[in-house]
Amino acid sequence: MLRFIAQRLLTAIPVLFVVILITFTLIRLAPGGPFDQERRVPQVVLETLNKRYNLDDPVHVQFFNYLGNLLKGDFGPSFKYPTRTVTEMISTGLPVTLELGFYALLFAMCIGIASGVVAALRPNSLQDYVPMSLAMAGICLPSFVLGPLLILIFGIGLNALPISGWNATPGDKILPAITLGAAYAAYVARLTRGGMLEVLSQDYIRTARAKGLSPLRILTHHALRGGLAPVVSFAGPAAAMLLSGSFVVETVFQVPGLGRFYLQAAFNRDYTMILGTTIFFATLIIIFNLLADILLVWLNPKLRENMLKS
Amino acid sequence: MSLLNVKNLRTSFYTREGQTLAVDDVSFSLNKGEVLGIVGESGSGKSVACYSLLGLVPSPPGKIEGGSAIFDGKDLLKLNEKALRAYRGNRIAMIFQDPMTSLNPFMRVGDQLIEALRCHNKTLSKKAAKEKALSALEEVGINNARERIDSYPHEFSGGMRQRVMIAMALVTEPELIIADEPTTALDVTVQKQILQLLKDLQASHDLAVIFITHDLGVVADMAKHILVMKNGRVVEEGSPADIFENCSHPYTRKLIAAIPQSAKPDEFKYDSSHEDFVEAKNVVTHFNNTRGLFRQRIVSTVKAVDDISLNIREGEIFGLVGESGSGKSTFGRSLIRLVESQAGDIRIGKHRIRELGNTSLREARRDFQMIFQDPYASLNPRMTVFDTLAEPLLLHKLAKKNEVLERVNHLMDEVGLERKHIRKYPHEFSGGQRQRIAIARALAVEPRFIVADEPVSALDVTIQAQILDLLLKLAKKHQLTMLFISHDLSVVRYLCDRVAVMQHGKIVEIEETEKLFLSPQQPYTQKLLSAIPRIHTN
Amino acid sequence: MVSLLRGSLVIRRFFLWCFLSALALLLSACGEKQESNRDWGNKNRVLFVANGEEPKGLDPHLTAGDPDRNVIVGLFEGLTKLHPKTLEPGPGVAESWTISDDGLTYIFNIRENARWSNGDPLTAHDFVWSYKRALTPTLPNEYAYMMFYFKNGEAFYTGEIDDFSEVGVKALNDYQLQLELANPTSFFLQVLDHHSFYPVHKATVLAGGDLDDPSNRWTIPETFVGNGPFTLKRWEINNVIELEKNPHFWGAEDVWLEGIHFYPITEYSVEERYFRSGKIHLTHTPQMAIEKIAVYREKNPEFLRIYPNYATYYYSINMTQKPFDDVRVRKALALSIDRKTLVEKVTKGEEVPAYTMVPPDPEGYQPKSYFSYDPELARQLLAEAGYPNGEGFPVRSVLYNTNENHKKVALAIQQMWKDTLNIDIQLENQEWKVYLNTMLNLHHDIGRTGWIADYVEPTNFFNVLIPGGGNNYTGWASPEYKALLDEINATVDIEKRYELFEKANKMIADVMPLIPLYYYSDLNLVHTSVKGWYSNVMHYHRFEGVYLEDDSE
Amino acid sequence: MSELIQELQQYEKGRSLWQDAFRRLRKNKLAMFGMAVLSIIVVLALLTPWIAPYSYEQQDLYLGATPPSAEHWFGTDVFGRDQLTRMLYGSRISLMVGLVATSVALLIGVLWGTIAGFFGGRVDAIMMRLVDILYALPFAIFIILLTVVFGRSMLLLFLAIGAVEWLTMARIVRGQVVSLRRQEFIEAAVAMGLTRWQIMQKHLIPNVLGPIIIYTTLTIPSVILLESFLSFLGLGIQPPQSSWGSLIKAGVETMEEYPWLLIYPGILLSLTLFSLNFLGDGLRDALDPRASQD
Repeated sequence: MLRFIAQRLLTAIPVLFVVILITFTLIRLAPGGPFDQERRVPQVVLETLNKRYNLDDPVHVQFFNYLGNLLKGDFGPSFKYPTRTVTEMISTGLPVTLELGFYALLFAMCIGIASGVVAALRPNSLQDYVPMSLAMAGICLPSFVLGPLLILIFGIGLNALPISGWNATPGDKILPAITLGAAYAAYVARLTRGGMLEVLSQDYIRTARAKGLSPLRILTHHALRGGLAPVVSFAGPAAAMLLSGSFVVETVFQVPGLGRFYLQAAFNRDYTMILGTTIFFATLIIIFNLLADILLVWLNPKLRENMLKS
Repeated sequence: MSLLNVKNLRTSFYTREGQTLAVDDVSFSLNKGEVLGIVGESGSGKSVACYSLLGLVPSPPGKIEGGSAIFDGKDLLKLNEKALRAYRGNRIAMIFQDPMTSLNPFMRVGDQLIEALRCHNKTLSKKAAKEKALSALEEVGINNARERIDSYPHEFSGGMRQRVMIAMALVTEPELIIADEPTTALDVTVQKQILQLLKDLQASHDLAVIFITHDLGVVADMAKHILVMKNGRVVEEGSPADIFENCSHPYTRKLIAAIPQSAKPDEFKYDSSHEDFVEAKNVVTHFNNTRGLFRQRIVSTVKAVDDISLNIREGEIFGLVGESGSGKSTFGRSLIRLVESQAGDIRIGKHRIRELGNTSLREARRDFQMIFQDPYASLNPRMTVFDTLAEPLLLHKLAKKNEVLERVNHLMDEVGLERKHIRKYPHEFSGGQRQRIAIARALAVEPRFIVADEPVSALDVTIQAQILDLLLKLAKKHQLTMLFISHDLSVVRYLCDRVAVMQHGKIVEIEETEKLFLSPQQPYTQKLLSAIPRIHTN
Repeated sequence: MVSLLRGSLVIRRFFLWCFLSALALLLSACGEKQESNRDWGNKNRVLFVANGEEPKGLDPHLTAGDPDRNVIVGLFEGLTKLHPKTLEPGPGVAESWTISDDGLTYIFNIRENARWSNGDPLTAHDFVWSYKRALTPTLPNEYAYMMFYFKNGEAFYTGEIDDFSEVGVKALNDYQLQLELANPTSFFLQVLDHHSFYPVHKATVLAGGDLDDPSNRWTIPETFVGNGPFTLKRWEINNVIELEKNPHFWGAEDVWLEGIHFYPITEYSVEERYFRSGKIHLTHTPQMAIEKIAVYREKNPEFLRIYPNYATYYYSINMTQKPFDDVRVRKALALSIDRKTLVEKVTKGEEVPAYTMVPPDPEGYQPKSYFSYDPELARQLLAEAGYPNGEGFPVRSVLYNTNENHKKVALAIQQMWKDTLNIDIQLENQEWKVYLNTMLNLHHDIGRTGWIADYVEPTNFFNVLIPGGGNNYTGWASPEYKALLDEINATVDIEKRYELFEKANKMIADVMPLIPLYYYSDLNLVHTSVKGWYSNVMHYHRFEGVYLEDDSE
Repeated sequence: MSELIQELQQYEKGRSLWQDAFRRLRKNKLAMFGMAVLSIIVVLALLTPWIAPYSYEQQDLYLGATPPSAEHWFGTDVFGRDQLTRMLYGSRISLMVGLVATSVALLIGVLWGTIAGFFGGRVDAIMMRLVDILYALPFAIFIILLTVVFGRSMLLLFLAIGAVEWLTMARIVRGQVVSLRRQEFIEAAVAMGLTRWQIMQKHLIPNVLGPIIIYTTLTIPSVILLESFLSFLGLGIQPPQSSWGSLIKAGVETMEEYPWLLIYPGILLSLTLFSLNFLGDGLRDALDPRASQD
């Protein structure tokens, strides 16, 4: 098992390297530098800044310097917010994004699995169509529509939930999590329905019924485990997408998360910050895919055994 | 007073195409401690009839139309779902065909047993339930049950798994067990053990058993009373002796006749003076488990085919027999390079198979073809029969565009399919018809050599006989050389000129068929032969 | 397949239960009514402000943006301090001052009770050191040129001299600071309230890093030392900046607020929702969501504060290429825009139609308009330029950076040009940095630009068009104009200056390198509980005079 | 003689997979409903220049935003432009973006996934690592760079969206192909002597059509919305042109003041999405000859 994990992590190194290389090249090619702003910065000041941050070195030198620093764990200072280091900014943004992502995923899983199961129990009935249509609506409503809509209804209309902020007032995490999770809930619902329909037609469900088990027990002890396999394998990429795609929600709800940093950094041409966040997101994607795979293996005793053997 | 008395049971299925009566007016009764055999081919309604009793027929589309099933004074068909649950697995237990899929792969076997116990006896403590489960497992012959109770189904071999399944049925001490094809998916030697086990248990627990099977040979030994079903109806019933000796219904006769028991008919015997057409020398095929970023490291190796040499003469049907996992299929695939072998030398006709380049291999492929086991999986579900058969013709330029239809029709005639089905999709055919399509596809390129990998093992016995006859005829007509891979010894005996027995990737024995069957030399061969269920007609 | 588990009431009940409990959880969370920020702030003397973008930094010598300045004015104080209403310079750290007759030497008397927020006394030497730092060539201070007002300031910056004592900044004693200027500068006292003239605490800065290190971390809350009415308590990036009252501030007794919270909110719609739900007292960004203006005007006019801003919105024409090298074309474009309709129907924020680059100063210079909306003349000019009825006019585009308001203006103007001149001008939006790059390299045809003054002085605007200047996106390089600007800089006499201003104004109108569209409005939502907050043309707001009074009952 | 004629007729009648699928599709009411709605939208989009009641760009600043009325069925936007007309013109662009960009994604994704899945081993490992890398790259920067290097064009828009969306498609297809390639009919095709290319084309891809179609129907709407984000980065359509994405985005900003500016484009997009979904489910079933049996 450990070996499998180590192997996968080892695989990640060349992937990360290429990601860094391409990102580094991309941002240097993109027009506009980190210090361009509306009111033109005097040439002298610009030169001073370039010198200060070694941006006047040849690009390949910069690249290897960056890699060297990276190996020492130094992501460099942010160019846009010079008093902050990239490490510092990521360490403030990442936990927030992770927390938001966790709640969103939780929401997506709860609602998605519940409605998927309900739909699968009686396919092609009203009990199927209603939750599935709602799921489609979830995909329909992009977060930049759903977010403001929820704010207007629950935040301002009913004055029931905080409209934004993070950790400032109790309950201020509910709306962002729902907004972020909605689209994924829809996917989860569809996947659950598909997975459950497949499992429910398996022989061992028939065995369970022949044993005289109650439908609820069959569902919870026999069907869910296998039926959720597609959901689990979706969860890894979904978690990654959720995190890197959270910037819309973070902007609408003023959540100080990494997604916002990431997009701002791209717009500000904050070179070190773009690289830093990209590396983090790439790592997260790799880790979540790995976690999903491990979970998938762990849920399936046969695969688990194979894994443990090697 | 009988334990179970079924009267005029009728069950039908409602589909888009309309209503079909799957069980049509079936009646039977069963006393305590008695074994009832229900024999029939797929679609005969034998399983549906039994599932109907316990409300296990999926509904919709299934519906029980009428009849009664009095079990211990209560009509099962009138009970609601909740009341019925108290019978299921408690007083009436079931054993299913495929222990691989019928046990929950995600649950420890112990838990599956305990669950069965505790859902009918809520007061039973976990510990007590575990003890009961343990003794049940021991009773069905699972060694060190105490250790194995925490294993998952996949950690057991096929036979052991079926023992677990039986233990699960027994653990609640039911009065009636319904066994639905409990040995069909098993190797012949294992089948023998399981049958023996069932027999012993039935006797020791004084169980009533309904034994559903397609194999007359299997029930002959066990049942006191046999029903023969066809198209939802009982066509004949009686004691085994009645059935085998004085059967009246033509279908029963057909069933009995279909069991291959004889040697290969003389007219199809090959001419032993022919040259070797296929030569395999020291063939070795390994499967590597690879790892690493680019899968460059080999972690472990499975020797599926371990140094096998054999020759097949022109026009010969050569049988390759072995139990599952013996490597017989891999050898067949290695011969025609569907699987790459690591060493050895293979010659088919003029082709030195292992030395061919990609393009020349593709061209050479028209000289050797394969027929697969599963007629459901071996046909592309999205291609019509015409497309399936036309593809090889066009590929190897054996027909011009305007001749294709004629050629395809001709192939259809040859394998005994009606021409009007030419535009149908595989799923619209029965298993036997599909296997005919697969045979036609193999024949389309007019090959000299065919590898037939268990081509009849998924088919009903009467269909099986038809396909075997078809293969014999076609082989003769087209001067085909054939490697016939099978686990079923009686089929091999009927079809093959010579037989090789394989075990663990090696050949145990090669001999002329009749000689091998009459005087097997190796102990393994002897064991195999003795396990074949036979119809004893006292 | 079919439903094997049909008819199971239990399962349906189970999931119904799940849904209900989730709903209950949601409602229970709703049930607890929270006290709004605003109510809490009114009670606890804390002001909540929406502040646009996340400030780049809080070092007064290293920032340029509005959001940065908004916070910095709370943390620091200059020698002088502008009046919150009239913007007249008044005493700040300096209690009083004397100006020599030639207008070149200023002597400031610094308050003896002036303190840093750590209790250290604030002396004239601190100012000398701070100005030296601001002028250090290796410090990337964008406003270093502000120090060029000092005698030898420019020479020190460019390295011609390296002895700072030769620069016209001298501490006569602990509490007297003498500043000598290169030229007499009428608005110098006003300039001194610009953040680049704020003092910084030497020991703290040096403890944080090198004097010229832009990544110097002395502005983090743990170490921050300032001299303003407030000091830095918390700074969570992209979340909040919290100031708390500075007890060592010389005027602390008169500071009512105990704290200020700045929220970085970039979206106008988010900002407005914050205001509506009581999370903030006021929006500190100069703009707001356009369609909300009418709503507030109708329903809550008491919250809406609109005031002219000393800033201009204009289109820069790239004169280096055809057909814009022809002044008649440029004039035709300028004359065919109906600015009244534009501000009334598109920008909707009581902006004032602009016909000059320099906005009128209510207290000072009033520029003359040399043209007006005249479609007839515009068509005639275009015809003279060789494009009668727009025929043959090449495809050109208006470039703007991605922004809803810029887009709206461009759309309306595009239509006006189409209607009046029958020419098709394309629209092109670019992402911010790409846009800057395009404009800088003069790769645009017509580019959206705006200029907001650093201080109320027309030269602020005239300087934009300096030949080859970094903010001149027109390609216009007129030596006469340069000469005129030099003359203005050398002139002290107000009347004379006004005359020269007008000359420059006319020169711009004649050449028309840019098309003035409107003078910005300062649009703020300010809750009625906020008192002592005044609108002014500079969007300059200090916090020491602000107090909160809940008059909602 | 009559037998021969019958045969010939049969041959002419020829049942290709697609013809069959269409025949089955026609029996699926929901799918046909979806198809009808989509057809109407497409036809309206195509006919827009002739049927649009107003010009999509002509402003009436003094009219401004007005709620739906007899003259303007869906109201007008803040520039006084007819919302219905803008929605119709928007359909042209959005549908084109949705279809073309999705096709690009489909083409690359299906090929990539099929090749990776079918060849397996090292090829698979390398190809999928490449997908991982592309997943991780900063998308915004990538788009900005594209616009700068190649200028602004519709073609680029399609490529940009396609370049992102194909990644997921490739993963899905690969997963399917990996499980398919162990099936006996693929082995049979090999045994017959088909080249790998022929196997992929004739045997693999038709059998992964189901998941591909489902994913495609989900991709089209998200692509339509993605367009509005890309126009933020300077890629995509320019005002005064409209697209559904830009209409919805503008509608969100004024949804309290002028709700009709959000509601109607929202309904149109949802309608399209639902129709696509019904059609997709229907097509999946129709393309699976087995599905029509039960």
